[in-house]
Amino acid sequence: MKCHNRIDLRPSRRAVLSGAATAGAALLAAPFIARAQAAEIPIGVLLPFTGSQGAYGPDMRKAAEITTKLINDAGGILGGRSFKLFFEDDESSPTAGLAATKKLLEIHKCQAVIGIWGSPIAMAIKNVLIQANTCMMVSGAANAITDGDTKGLVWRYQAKATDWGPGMAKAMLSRGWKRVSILAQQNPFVIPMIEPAKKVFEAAGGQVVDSVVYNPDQPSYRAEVQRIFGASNPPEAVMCLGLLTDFVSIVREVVRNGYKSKVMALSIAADAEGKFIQAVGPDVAEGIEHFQPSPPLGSPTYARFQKLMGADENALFLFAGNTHDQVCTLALAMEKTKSTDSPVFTKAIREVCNPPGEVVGDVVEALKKVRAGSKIAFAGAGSDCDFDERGDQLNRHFGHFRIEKGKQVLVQVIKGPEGTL
Amino acid sequence: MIAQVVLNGFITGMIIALPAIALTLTYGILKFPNFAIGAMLTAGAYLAFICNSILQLPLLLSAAIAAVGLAATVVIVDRLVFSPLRERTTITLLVASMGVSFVLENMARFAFGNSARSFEAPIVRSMHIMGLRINFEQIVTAATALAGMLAVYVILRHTPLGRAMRAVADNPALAAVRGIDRERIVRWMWVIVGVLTAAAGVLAGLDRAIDPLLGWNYVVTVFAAAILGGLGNPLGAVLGALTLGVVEETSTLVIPPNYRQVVSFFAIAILLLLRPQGLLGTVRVKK
Amino acid sequence: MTAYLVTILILVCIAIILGLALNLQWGLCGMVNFGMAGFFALGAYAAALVALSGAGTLAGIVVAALICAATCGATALVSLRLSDEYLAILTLGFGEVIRLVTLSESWLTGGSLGLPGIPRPLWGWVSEQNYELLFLALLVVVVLALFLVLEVLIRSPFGRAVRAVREDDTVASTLGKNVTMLRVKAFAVGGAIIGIAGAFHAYYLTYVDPSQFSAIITAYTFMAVIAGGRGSNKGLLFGAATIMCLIEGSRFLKDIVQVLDATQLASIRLILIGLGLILFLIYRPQGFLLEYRLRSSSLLARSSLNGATRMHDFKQEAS
Amino acid sequence: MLHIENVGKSFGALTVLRGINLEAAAGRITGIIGPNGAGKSTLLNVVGGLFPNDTGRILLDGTDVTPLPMHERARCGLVRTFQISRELGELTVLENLMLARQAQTGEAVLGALLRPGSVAREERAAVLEAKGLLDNVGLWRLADQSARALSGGQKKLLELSRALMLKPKIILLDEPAAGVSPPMRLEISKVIRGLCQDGMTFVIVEHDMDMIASLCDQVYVMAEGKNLTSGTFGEVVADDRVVRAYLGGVA
Repeated sequence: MKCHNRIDLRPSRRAVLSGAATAGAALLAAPFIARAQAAEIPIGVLLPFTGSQGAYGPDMRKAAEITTKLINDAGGILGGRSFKLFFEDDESSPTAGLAATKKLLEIHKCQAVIGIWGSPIAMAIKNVLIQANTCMMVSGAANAITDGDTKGLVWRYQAKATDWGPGMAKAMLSRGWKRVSILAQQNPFVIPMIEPAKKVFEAAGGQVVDSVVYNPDQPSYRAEVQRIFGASNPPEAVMCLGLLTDFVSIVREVVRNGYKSKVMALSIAADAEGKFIQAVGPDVAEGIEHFQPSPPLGSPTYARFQKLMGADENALFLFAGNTHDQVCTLALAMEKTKSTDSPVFTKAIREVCNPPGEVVGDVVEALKKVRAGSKIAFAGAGSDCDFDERGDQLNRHFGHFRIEKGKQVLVQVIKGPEGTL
Repeated sequence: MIAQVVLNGFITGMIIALPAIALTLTYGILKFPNFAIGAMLTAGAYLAFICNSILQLPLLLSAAIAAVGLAATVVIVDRLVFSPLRERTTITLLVASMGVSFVLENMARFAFGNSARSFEAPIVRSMHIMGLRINFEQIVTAATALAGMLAVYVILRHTPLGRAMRAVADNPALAAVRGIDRERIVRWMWVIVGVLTAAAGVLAGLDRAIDPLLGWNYVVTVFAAAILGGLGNPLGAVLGALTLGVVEETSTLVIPPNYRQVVSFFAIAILLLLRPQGLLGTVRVKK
Repeated sequence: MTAYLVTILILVCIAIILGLALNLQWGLCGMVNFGMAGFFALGAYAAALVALSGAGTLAGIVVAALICAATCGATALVSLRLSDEYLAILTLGFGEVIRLVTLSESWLTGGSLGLPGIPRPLWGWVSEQNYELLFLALLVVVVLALFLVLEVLIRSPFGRAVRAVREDDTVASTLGKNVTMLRVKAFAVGGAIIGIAGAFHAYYLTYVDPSQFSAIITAYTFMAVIAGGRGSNKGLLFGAATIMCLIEGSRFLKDIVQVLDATQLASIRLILIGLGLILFLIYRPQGFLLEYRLRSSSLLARSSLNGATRMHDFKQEAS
Repeated sequence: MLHIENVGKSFGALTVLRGINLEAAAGRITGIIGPNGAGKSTLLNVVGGLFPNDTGRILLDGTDVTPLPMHERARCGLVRTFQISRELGELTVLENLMLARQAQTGEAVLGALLRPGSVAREERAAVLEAKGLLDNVGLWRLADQSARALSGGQKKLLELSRALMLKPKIILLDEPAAGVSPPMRLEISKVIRGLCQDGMTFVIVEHDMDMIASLCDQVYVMAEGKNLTSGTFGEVVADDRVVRAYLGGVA
């Protein structure tokens, strides 16, 4: 005795299963059809395109692409080999970032993985890359990324999180703001800034009135804004440590309530490659100040980079410049060592970046000089590109800006901690 | 300070009340909790954003177009998704609404990316009345929400459509016997849901920034409000929303603000333990 | 290539374990769990903390399973008098609470920085290059063991009673079944399995942080269970594998389709997943495979050990 | 066997039962009749434990079962069927029956996992027992069908067999003839009578007077939530008050 509907199901079930299997197989087989040429050097670029950090990926992608084109058009490296970039979306999720990294390593045989914006993603894939002896260039700020034995493979193109806080505090003190409050998003690269910033304020005789940490993705931030800005004796200024979406909500709330405290934010929120002004309009943005590890403003490399990106001289690229530098230093170090092997070429990164040597910003020219055997100190579009022995950047510039009439006006440049080179 | 916080909570509650009414109407008539309510709210906000920022129409007109557009959208969604599943279990419909939520939210993401957007409406500074800061947008919010609630009340109580809706909600079999076309009622219900949700989307977009996660951030609270009021009861939904708004905001005076969202969860957990039918719900006897 | 496949398979295995849990809770017992991601996080953090304290990875798995079982059981108990849709919102809210706690209580969870350096089971047994293969093997053994345990449970009188509760809890009560206990037990066992999945996730990534446990995990798990066939564990294996193939496969899609940017591709991917979910519900509500049902012949065949003649009689009557 | 004392029940302002008394003798079939709205089904629900009673108590074989929840009353041997059949549709006919067996080792998670031998033994015993019951009502050939696929009458028989599988002391039948074809009614009556001859006790709520007349030793008449009268079927139909109650109910 058999159940009838069970028999009826069989052919269609098989069809569904085999259909799914074929689709899966086709998808898995696809890369081999479109396989890269042997002479090309595959480089993985892991960036956020979706999820909560999705807004930050596209500019970095563009920077990586134009820089690569620059190098390849000039004849590439190692006697005519060119870079081939493979982009992957980390979906703002460490798990997805890990799977993507494996794909970059195993399917595309990438010689280095660069980009890597979010700190949690960097943390999740760090071990994999170290184990695979592959160079990793990150834009994330969390100190822990360069902790531990990295075999010299992990390089940070960003200031450490603990360096941001004191810099920002100094910038605020220089504006004469001594009574301040802190409003921060619960976020791995923001949280480590708070304590060092407080110390700097206290050392300078200032006072941190109140500090509130809020969660990302809340329907409203009214209660937090009310508590910080609407305090009975409001602070002179508020250090707003958040990202774009929440900062937009916060500023609207502040402006609409007519709170008088000044706002000092991270450029990642208050500029965000122009998206902040686009979102709130110039009137609301007027007078907001922001601060962040900045590109070497006014340097020829940065000016050229702005042009390459199709932007005017006011454009502030906070992460795209770092991606540009990552591609450049990869090319220089590979050319220097004549090797695409990570453990070999990473040894030369400090050699081509740190002084002493002739300061060169144009990567094509720098490549020529390296080939000619001269000692150079590459200076990038994201920073001067000097590294300590842990792979952390030294001599970072921090830019302090004010938004005036919808434009970024540079207030001052603050130097980050100098290390022994 | 406390008065200000209570006022803020009240306004937040007003924004939540509109989708909560929509949710409770759907539940009353179709007997399933519509998880897509958040994504519908997002869709409403983006529709208004298209009219306002891209086509440069005034915000009020944009909101009206968004309301019509979203009403049409949800009627189509019902036709394609929920109507084939009409006779299936609550949970099937609930999971299907999760699918709808995915589709709507990501259509917005596809078209506009992840960045925050805002309406082209100047931010007006707040007024001070009796020591309270009241801003223009709060007045707009309160007025819109009250108008929406009043409209729903009038429709449900004083129109043939409303009577038919209540009949279908109370006893679908009896309503069918009396010659009420259930599908027509369901269509009108979705129209009301669309209009209310679009209005809430515009208000939420004015209150903060518009991004693909806009509505999702409200989902738990909207559900909490509707459940608190007793699912299926529009007046209860309003009360639930106002209660939650005020409780969430005032809770920040005693607990860390980042735990604010937990408050609504505990509110429903405790209420459901004491009164499983919600604040205004009636006991449903299983026969 | 192999290492990438190993990674995908490990992620598939973890997805399968989550699916098995949901299949027990929702497929078999009809209790919807929208807080999967929250319980998963709870398991991962519990295992991570235990393993980091030096108590060993096995202890981590056990503690994760126990904690998740206890919280799931308590949730089921709280929702005792509530209908399904209330349980849905209650579990969803619970997931939110877990997320907020992992974010805010940094003294315990590291806050948004997370917990790095989580030890791995059987570390050092093989070379580092082969470790992931060993991890996969271990995970496959765990999946098989859980699969067998659940198959035994589903086919047992317990499974029957749980299905009866799903169909009609009043009838189950009138037949002497303690509906409360059955629901609590089924939900708790499901919770224990989610805890195990969380532990392996934490061990595989060696790092946990709140951003890993977004609500999308819940959506994927429901998708896997629905595609596989609610109630069928074998179907689930296909379901979870298909979903992961689609999710990871779309990475390759983007290597071919160059027109759209990554954000748009990712949103298309999620749109497709949403559509797939809806289409499955409408056109193939039973999924790939059907849930287990007792066949009279299977039991009677076994009872033939007792006496061949009786067997013969039954067969005649049965035909 | 079953002793109902002064049982009252209200839903909010609506009082449905006002002090019902009833005595069902062992090995007999006791009928409950009355016009619509008399509270018959509510009485069964209260006795079965679906709703708690407000007043009075319920004794089974001298034991007070009033404080016990539904499933424990079932374990005491009190089982009921429903007016509209409530088969477990996704379970097979056989599974519906096997479910009702009490004290199964395999119903505990650990029992199912750790004592496969006992479970298998019990399952074999259960299937044989179920086969006996299903043979008795002619449903064995449908054992592997979904219960949902059965006809209305077959569902009633399934419910009855399922109740028997529990090895109850008493079975409360809620309108066993409702929605069932006339030949099937006779079949159901025959099965009930046969079971009674084997010593089973029944309480039947029914509108089909032929069935009540042919089966019941003792008939209780309820109206407006109260006992109206009781006696043999002949006695109660001769009672003017009963006739008036029915007419009133109809009007």
